[in-house]
Amino acid sequence: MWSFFHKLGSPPWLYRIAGSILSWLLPLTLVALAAGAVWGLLYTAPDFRQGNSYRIIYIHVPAAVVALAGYYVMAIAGGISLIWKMKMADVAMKSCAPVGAALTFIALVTGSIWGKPTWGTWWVWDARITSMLILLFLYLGVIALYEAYDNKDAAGKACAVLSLVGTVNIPIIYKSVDWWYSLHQPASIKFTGESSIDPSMLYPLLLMIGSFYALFTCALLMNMRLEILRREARTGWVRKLVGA
Amino acid sequence: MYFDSFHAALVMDGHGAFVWAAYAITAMVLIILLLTPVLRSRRLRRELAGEIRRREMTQTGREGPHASST
Amino acid sequence: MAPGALAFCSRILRRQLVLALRRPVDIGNPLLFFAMVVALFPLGLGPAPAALAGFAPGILWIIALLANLLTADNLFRGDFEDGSLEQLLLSPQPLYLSVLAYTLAQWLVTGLLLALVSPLFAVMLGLSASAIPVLMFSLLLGSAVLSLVGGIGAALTVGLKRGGMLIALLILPFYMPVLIFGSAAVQAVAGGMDASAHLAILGAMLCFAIALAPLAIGAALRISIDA
Amino acid sequence: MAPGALAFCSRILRRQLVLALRRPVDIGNPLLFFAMVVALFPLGLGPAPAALAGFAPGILWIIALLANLLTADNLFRGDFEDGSLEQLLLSPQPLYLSVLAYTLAQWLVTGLLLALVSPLFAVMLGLSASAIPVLMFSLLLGSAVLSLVGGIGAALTVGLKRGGMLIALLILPFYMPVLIFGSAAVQAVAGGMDASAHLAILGAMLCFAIALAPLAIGAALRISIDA
Amino acid sequence: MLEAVDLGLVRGGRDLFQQLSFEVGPGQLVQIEGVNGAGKTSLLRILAGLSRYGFSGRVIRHAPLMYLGHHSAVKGMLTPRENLAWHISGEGSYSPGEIDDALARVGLYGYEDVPSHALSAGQHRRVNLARLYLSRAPLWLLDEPFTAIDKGGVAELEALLVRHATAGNAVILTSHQSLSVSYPVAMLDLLTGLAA
Amino acid sequence: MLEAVDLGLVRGGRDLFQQLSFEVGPGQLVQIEGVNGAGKTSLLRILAGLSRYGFSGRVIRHAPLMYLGHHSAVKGMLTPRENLAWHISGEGSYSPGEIDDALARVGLYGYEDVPSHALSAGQHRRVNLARLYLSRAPLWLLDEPFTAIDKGGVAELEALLVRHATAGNAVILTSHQSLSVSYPVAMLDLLTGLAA
Ligand code: HEM
Ligand SMILES: Nc1ncnc2c1ncn2[C@@H]1O[C@H](COP(=O)(O)OP(=O)(O)OP(=O)(O)O)[C@@H](O)[C@H]1O
Ligand SMILES: Nc1ncnc2c1ncn2[C@@H]1O[C@H](COP(=O)(O)OP(=O)(O)OP(=O)(O)O)[C@@H](O)[C@H]1O
Ligand SMILES: [Mg+2]
Ligand SMILES: [Mg+2]
Repeated sequence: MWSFFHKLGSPPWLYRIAGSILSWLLPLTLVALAAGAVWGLLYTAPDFRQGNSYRIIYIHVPAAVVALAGYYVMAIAGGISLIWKMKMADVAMKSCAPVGAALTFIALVTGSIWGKPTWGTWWVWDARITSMLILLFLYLGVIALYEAYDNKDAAGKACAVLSLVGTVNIPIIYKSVDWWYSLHQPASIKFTGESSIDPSMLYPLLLMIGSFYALFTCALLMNMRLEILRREARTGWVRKLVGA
Repeated sequence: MYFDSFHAALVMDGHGAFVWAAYAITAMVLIILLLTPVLRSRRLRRELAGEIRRREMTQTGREGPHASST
Repeated sequence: MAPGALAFCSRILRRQLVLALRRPVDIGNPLLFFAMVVALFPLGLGPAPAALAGFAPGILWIIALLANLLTADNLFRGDFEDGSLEQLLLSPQPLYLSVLAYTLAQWLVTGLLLALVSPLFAVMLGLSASAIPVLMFSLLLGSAVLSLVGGIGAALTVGLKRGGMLIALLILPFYMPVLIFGSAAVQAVAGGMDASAHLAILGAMLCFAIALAPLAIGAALRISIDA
Repeated sequence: MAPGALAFCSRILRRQLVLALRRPVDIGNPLLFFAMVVALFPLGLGPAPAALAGFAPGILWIIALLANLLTADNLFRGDFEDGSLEQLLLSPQPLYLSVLAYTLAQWLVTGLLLALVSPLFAVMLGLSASAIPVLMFSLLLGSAVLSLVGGIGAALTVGLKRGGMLIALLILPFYMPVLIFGSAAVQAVAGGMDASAHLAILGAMLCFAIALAPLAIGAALRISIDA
Repeated sequence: MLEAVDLGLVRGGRDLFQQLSFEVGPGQLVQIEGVNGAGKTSLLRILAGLSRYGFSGRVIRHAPLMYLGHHSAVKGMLTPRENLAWHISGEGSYSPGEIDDALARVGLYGYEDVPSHALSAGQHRRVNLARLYLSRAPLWLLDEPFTAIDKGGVAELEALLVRHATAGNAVILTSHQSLSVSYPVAMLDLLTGLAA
Repeated sequence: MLEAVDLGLVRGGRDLFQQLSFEVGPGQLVQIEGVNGAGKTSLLRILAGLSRYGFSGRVIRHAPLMYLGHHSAVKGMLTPRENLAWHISGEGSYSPGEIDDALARVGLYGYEDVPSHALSAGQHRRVNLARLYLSRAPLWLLDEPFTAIDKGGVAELEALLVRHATAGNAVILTSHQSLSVSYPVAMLDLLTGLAA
């Protein structure tokens, strides 16, 4: 166990192992995504209330779910990097941000597109939507902070502080946005979520959620490999790798 | 397949534009997401290789007064 | 030999206040600023009195938040640029308390001041009189949280050549819960309900922020000084 | 021997833009900032769609104004502190044009950018689609005036050790007419009326500002450099 | 190149100098002397035309000048190459090759593309001094140009100043170090005026 | 007072120094040597504990230290008296008389109440140097303390450093000028280490 942690802290080992995981996980993910999308788009019956527009659910919900989970991955990695001074945790944290931001963006855009046919408007200041928007801000804040530092060592530490502060705040943010919404006049529009979902719709949804998790992992690993290369550019093993 | 024709699948009873746009945007974002690290690491590798080659070549060339310690 | 930590903090506090308010007229500047920004809203949103009164809590809270945003970047920047921050980090005094003194000084000339004059602006915007004590109290509590959170952003960005906008990006998401509870508290009272739950939450946030924010600020300063 | 004044201006412009947007991500910062401040208003004022839609012109205009306020102080401060401003004043190039280039650069990354993305925010706040072109156009014209006026304030206060709040006090009164006409133009269209009179006034203000503000800025800079 | 007639300066209620008159002609290398706070920087800024506060008298400039002050005018966000290109852009057009050359001459070869805030104090100053290699102004006003520069750099800079003066131009500088050049240096004392 | 073991520093991809070990004991006056960009400032900041970036090795500090860097930490808005009082407030309690005394010693008598931004460059630095007269820290780390100081000021400062070392304390400083003191100055070369 301990030696595993030790290895995790070793850039060349991590670089290699990430590469070998990607070599099978990435193709598998892409196939699963394509299958899930075709299944959801063409082979399921439409929702009796929303008609065909509900097919957006197969990307909207997975993106939203994984984007949320991603923040916790990022914050935990940040915490590890600050507390145990593990540089590779820092790399993982940094690499989470663009992936999480992209998924959050997808959730927002697809939700917004979905809103037009169902609610008749592109945007409402609903609690969940608003907190999703704040989540996007948090991700982008981490990216902006990281990019602003020239010294990437310091950048990693600074982002770790930020994401750790974020973990404390994320529950507060979610709770407060929820509260905020229930305090005000509801916008007379509700998520359709409650309706128990038909198994024929559920299975492709589950497949898509799984694929999005796998996709998150793949993108994370790819970004980590890039970041490792960048940070270790002057070490012997990278020189050998590049020179060869 | 649920739809009768390709055209029906495209229109989706009037919701086609929304659904297809959502999927298209998602696909685009995902492609960018997966492609950027690949492209960037390729560029980085090229730059590093170039730097190593340059260093080997300019070992004898003009050197800044302070670069001598490397 | 070295003076007590509290004596040191009180010196920091005094120095920061002297720097902010060197001349007597300077005390008026933040007040005047608030008055002008308060005036912006009717100008921009249109002067319909009923609508304005309903939105007064939100408007005043947004102004408090913006005042904090405008001043947060300066919290450590001057000291970073002229080397005072290095001296602070090298001094044998506990950083936790020093940092608390910095944010306290900033709060005194933004949050506290705004809270004290807020009744005037509330009346100008037509807020009902019964809501004014809660408005003041919520501003007192909430703006202190804003100052502490703003301090984290300031410490994270102080070593960067560009500041300004970046700090806003970092801290605005964290300001949002404070804004929500602060304005909700006032709206609750204005609507005849009880605001104690909101105020309790703001108080809890403040305790939390006092306990944790100085730690984060200290860590961030040490990172920034070495960037 | 010396390059043409226009070539020199284009170099100033390029340098200022490089300084603002050194890295590609930097372009996103102002956009993100606008988005966050837009989100503050529903959070503070409440999410009721009808009320928000009514306030949308005012909110967007207030944001444009605040973005300008936040950045105005930095227009010359960095150059003053590191000595670049002295060099600018000593250079044989016409100060009028150089100063215009500085404000143009600032406008490009605040006003122009905000005007370009304002439709998105307008949709989020529920503004009617018919008002969006006028919103954009009024922001384009008006924010240029704001930048020029803000430049005067920046030039006047750049030599002073305290900046921030003082500049806000100096320029906010001049911002107010712009805010009034700008938001009134959008409100007029949203209410089904004609906005061309408002826009004409904004245009006149802009011509006026372009003609006079650089002169004032230049004079103020010469004073500040000797303070 | 430059004539100063009856200069007087009062700062913070203190008379710094009175009735100071002198003339700087081609080929002259003038060093302003004085203890800290004597008014050297103030005088240079007056000669450059940057300052008039508390000042009486007349300065007549017959030639374009270049002034390098305490502040280096080097932007940390920009690279030395960008900084230098910007500095001289008001004066003339230079090719990228000329700019890199000037940087190499001040010992910044290999640092052309490093952001300037990552340079050492002396390197930072050297970015600024690189302007001297490109400048076409006949009159140079330099305020403590040797600050933070190492011994080798000081010697090179002194040689450059002598070359400039020899070519029929003029230099007025302040420094707390004595120049070690084999060229006549005129000392300007703020109280007694110019002495050869 | 201070031990440095196996220090190494990489900055911007350049090896500045490697395996630098030395020890500074009581009574030592150490001058760090090197061209611009050699890494003197970086070393001092590492010794002070301010910087770790790119650094490997170990620094053991046996005594409280005082660090004066490039930046003067003097606020233009405050007077020299206020600035000095603030600077030393972390270290001990001093009476107003002691503070004015220290200012007088650095030649700022009569300037105690002028806002510091109205001081000349050298006077500005002197406010900072006044700390040395009050400091109780045995180890001083000074980065180019002679910058902008006139000749008389340099001589006084040198005398102060010698007094400090003679009293059994230690000084590590960087400077591009050679010290002219009748006290053994150990030279620290970043590449070859300490030489007496
Ligand atoms: C910009 C707009 C939107 C955003 C940001 C958004 C965001 C979210 C989030 C964060 C989730 C939660 C996933 C979870 O709880 O684990 C979610 C789930 C869901 N959303 Fe959206 N959404 C948006 C618009 C819409 C629209 C317009 C609809 C349909 C009319 C919709 C339908 C759903 C459904 C059915 C679920 C899953 C069921 C549930 O957990 O309640 N969303 N969305
Ligand atoms: N943040 C940084 N990033 C990258 N390189 C840096 C950074 N800071 C300093 N350097 C480099 O480290 C080297 C040493 O800098 P340092 O300031 O220690 O030099 P120095 O010996 O004090 O020089 P000087 O005599 O000019 O003051 C320089 O070459 C500089 O370019
Ligand atoms: N803005 C000001 N207001 C009042 N007094 C000033 C101002 N600026 C400078 N002084 C005073 O003018 C005097 C001369 O300053 P100046 O900077 O010209 O000195 P200097 O000869 O360059 O000194 P140094 O050798 O320290 O650089 C100083 O005594 C200073 O206190
Ligand atoms: Mg001077
Ligand atoms: Mg140095």
